[in-house]
Amino acid sequence: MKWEVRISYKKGVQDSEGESTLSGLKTLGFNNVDNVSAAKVYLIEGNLTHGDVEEMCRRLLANPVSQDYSISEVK
Amino acid sequence: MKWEVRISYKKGVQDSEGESTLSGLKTLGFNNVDNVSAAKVYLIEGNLTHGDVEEMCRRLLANPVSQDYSISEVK
Amino acid sequence: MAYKVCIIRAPGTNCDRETAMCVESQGLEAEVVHVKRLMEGEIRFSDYDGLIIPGGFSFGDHVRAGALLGKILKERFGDELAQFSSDGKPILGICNGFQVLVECGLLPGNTAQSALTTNLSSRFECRWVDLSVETSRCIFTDGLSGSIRLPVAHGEGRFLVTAGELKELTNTGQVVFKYAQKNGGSAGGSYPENPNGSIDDIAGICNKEGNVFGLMPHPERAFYRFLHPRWTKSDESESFGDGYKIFNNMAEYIMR
Amino acid sequence: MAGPISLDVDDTGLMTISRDMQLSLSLDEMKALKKYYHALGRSATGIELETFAQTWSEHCCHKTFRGEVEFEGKIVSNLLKTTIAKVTSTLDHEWCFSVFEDNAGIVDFDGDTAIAFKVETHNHPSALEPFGGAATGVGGVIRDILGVWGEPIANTDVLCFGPLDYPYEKLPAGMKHPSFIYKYVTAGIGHYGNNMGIPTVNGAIYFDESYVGNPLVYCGTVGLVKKSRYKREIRTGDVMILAGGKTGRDGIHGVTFASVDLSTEQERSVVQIGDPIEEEKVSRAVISIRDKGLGSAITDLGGGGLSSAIGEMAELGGCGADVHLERVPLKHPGMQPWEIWTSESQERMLVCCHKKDVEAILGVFADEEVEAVVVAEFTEGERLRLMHTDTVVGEINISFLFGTNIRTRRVATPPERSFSEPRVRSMDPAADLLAILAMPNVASKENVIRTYDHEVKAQTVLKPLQGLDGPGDAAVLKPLNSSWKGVVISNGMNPEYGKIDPYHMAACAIDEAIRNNIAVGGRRIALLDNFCWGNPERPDRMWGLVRASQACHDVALAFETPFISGKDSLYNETELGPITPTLLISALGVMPDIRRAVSMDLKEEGNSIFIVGATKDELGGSHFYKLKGSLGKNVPMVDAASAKTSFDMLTKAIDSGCVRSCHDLSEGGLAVAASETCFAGGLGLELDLDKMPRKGELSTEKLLFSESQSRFLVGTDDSAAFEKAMADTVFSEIGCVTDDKRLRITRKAAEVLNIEIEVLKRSWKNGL
Ligand SMILES: Nc1ncnc2c1ncn2[C@@H]1O[C@H](COP(=O)(O)OP(=O)(O)O)[C@@H](O)[C@H]1O
Ligand SMILES: [Mg+2]
Repeated sequence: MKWEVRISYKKGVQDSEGESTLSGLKTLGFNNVDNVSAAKVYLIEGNLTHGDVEEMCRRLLANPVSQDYSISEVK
Repeated sequence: MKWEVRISYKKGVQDSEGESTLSGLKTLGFNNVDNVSAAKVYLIEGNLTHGDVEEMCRRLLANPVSQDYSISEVK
Repeated sequence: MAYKVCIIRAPGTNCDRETAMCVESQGLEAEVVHVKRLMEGEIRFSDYDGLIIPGGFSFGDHVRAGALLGKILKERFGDELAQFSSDGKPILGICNGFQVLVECGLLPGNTAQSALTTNLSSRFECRWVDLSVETSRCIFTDGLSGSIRLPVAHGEGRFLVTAGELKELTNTGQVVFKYAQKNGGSAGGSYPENPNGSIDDIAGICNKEGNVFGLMPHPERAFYRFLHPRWTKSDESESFGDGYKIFNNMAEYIMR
Repeated sequence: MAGPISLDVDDTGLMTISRDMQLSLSLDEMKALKKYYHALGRSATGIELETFAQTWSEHCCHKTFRGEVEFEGKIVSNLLKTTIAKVTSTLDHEWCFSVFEDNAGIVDFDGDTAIAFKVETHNHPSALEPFGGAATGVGGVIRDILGVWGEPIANTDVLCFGPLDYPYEKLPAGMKHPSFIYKYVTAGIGHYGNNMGIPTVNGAIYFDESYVGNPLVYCGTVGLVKKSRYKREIRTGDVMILAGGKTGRDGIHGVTFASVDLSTEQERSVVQIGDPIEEEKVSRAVISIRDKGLGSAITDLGGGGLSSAIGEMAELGGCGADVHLERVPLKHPGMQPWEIWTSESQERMLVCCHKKDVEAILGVFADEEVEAVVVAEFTEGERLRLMHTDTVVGEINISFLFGTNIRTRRVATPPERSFSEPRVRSMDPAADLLAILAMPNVASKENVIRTYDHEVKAQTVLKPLQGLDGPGDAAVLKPLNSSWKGVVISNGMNPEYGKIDPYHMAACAIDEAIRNNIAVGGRRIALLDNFCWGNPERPDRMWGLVRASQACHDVALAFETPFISGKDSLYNETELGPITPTLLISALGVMPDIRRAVSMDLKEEGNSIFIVGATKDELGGSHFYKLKGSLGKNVPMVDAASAKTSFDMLTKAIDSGCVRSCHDLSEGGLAVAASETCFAGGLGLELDLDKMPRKGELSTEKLLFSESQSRFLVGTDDSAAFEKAMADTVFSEIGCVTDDKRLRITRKAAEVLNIEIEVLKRSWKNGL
């Protein structure tokens, strides 16, 4: 099975990476960009249940104070 | 409009982040994981065409020599 | 018998040598220990009188800075470390070590949680900062007051806690250092005085008991005055720098 | 690649083989191979031809520098030997421990300890994959230091880019924009150095249109060598251990690629990202093996991979070698023997040892979680035998491989150009100064410098930014806990002057590197040369190369500063043309006591300000002329004999303790240097141009902006002592430090400029 885990900044935590990408794009003349947010994705393969992946997020992949995570299966 | 850009290393280019996440998960006892790969996602909002986002990838976000990128619209 | 301090390293840890040197200059014995040796059961934390997690990029800082080493310590050695700490033995986490202490839950301690995330500038920052010494119960900053200057060098040093816990940390005297203006006044979140955007300008915190201390700045890089960026202005090249006292306190605390 | 390849073909056939296999071998070289195989009475194998291609490549054997050149009606033979290395042999300093031989140059430090220094370039990879190219550039040169049993203690990096505002429309298809390259190159350098815990203490960033599409990425590393542990004693029966990252298809054909013009088609597998954590582990293991006295020799795996490293080790030992390619740990299953043999995968080292030490060495690598295997054994004779699971896939005679010297013959003719001095005046010196401070080559590089850790290891006594945030002339390290002795690192580079004359460019680069070192208190200086040039098969490029090499000889000899190592990267050309000839000179000095180190920031109000050295009408290639849109003709020239005297005197003055601040005059001349000392010190200056020592009548703008060499701006709290120390050299007191935070310059009692430091500083800080 293949799972996709997406880690993003928690609401309320400033997404500095997204912001600096936004300003980088503006410098290059892309004036129509209004907002950029950044996230990290892990593709995890193995004989794993949704619960296993959930546990990985809780135990390693996400920090609950700064990050949100979402899990989806990749078919 | 809202676009999602996903950037990952091309096949054959070392993904140390994926590799060390894999070994980290194993150390924590997740023995059923076979493979992890890491990617970066940008969510880009604005009055932008697919072509605009394509150009952003080429000019700033990705290096086609070492990275693959995919663009999709988020509805 | 000499008192022994364990300096833990993992692949990518890179400030262990200079940190060990500071410890040894205080008459303690420093042993740099690969975390693998702990995992293989070759040695135990209880063999030591103090513990330091030095700076660097443990496991490449993949996933999050300090996360992997933090989780290994938490899941494999949680009880041992809790014991170590409740025995009152000192634990110091510098930069990456602070990140590790936060990830493994030794800081802020109890059930509170915090995070160190990407700098607001979104890049690595190597610079000297002014720090105000807050009244705290930290055993490492005994005798320090007013403001001091130490260097930071990190990409993920933005300290975060919930508003409720922030109040709690402040009330219990767990905030040890805050980024400050040159004159000692509050940095008020302004860059570059606050180099990473930490909440409430927090640069270092300790646990409730004061024996576990984590900070983003590097005291070992300010051990001697000749490492200060303006040492050539005054003739004090041979004296100690602002980082000295932290190691000195650790030693005195251990040997007391 | 399978099957034997017959070289029994005509010249066209030979060249077809060279081209099809991407060997980059010339007809003469192919003919030599034909003869060799004819005598053996057999065909070549693919892996053998690959080995010849690697070993005889421009990158590995420096064909151009070791070949012959027709120059001014004479034949110059072996430029390296007759110019650069000749300085070293003529001077014959006893403190040169190992020069031009090993992976890095090594000089004595304190009797027991020596310092190794090497600078490399990684230009082509950085053009394609700026982050990975720069990162692996850093990783590669660190391995050069490990490859002399050195413990890396500091990095330097010098970077050249196209203008950041280069129009996108002008960019050829597929070429990356300078701002993209700039962003990711600087990120890659920071990433690798920071992760490895090696401070980046010195560098430079330079912009010129000729670097569009062909950036220059110079990476240098300094390391500590324990003399008694510096071992290169191979004997038959010893084995070679390959340690570090796995071997993959990365960078195959990287070496031969370096000799081919850069074009977008060649992207394939040169791209690597690098893994600093792997190298950090390897580095710890190597140092531990050294300290335990276990290895008998060591080298890194760089260009050419195993094929270069094993061959070189065998040649060094005067023996042969049996190589077992199937033992190499692979990233990609199914790699061909020739791919394993020539792969340039990063983070690998080759350690040689006596058989009895194998277990202990493998144990050290295992402790650091580094994969290591015995890949080869040294044998009697001179046969290099390549095996893959018991099948012999190649066999080469080592003396033929290394002894064959097919000299290239190149032609050097001067380009036809003429230069003239512009008639430009400065109507508003303050405005011109503000504009020059904002020019990208002069502007503050703080935004980049602070993304590099320059203090890890807690040895950086003088940092890249000095005082508040001024640009330091040189970095000073205190590498030994038990000693006050310091290592001083600086560099000099001036591509703009080379547009007028490469000879004087080289002379100025040497002067600049040395004077930067002297400015902080460095002495007993050793140099590294790093040439980045266009295609040497073009006579005009070759002419510049000869001229620059000649200057290296003349000027370094006069300064009594030997070259200890260096490198060349040629063929830096794209469809936009060649890069402007670029020579980086890196200087390594020592100082007996870092407590005497002098930083460039003004220290206190009332200090007297002296200028050392004469100012001349030398604005050719200056920033002032550039600002006014011209190049000019009067390029700065070095009077090495008198410069040497005044440098020696300045060192004496510094040792006497009367020098409070010292800054060299370079780009932008006096006006810029003075401004920078104010920025760094947070103080002001009052200067009188009438008091400047000069040659001939000079207009105000020339006094302000001339880039004459060998000059310093010195602040002292004891003028008498300073004057006494400087004795008969050219110098004079031109003003003093003030606390009103203004730069005030007068001439003939009239104000030339009077401007707030903050205003100047803003311009300087926002230039990039
Ligand atoms: N242009 C040059 N100037 C001075 N020394 C050089 C130059 N090119 C090569 N060398 C010397 O030749 C030796 C081998 O260099 P090089 O081929 O660069 O080794 P490596 O493959 O380890 O980088 C080094 O010691 C180096 O100092
Ligand atoms: Mg080498």
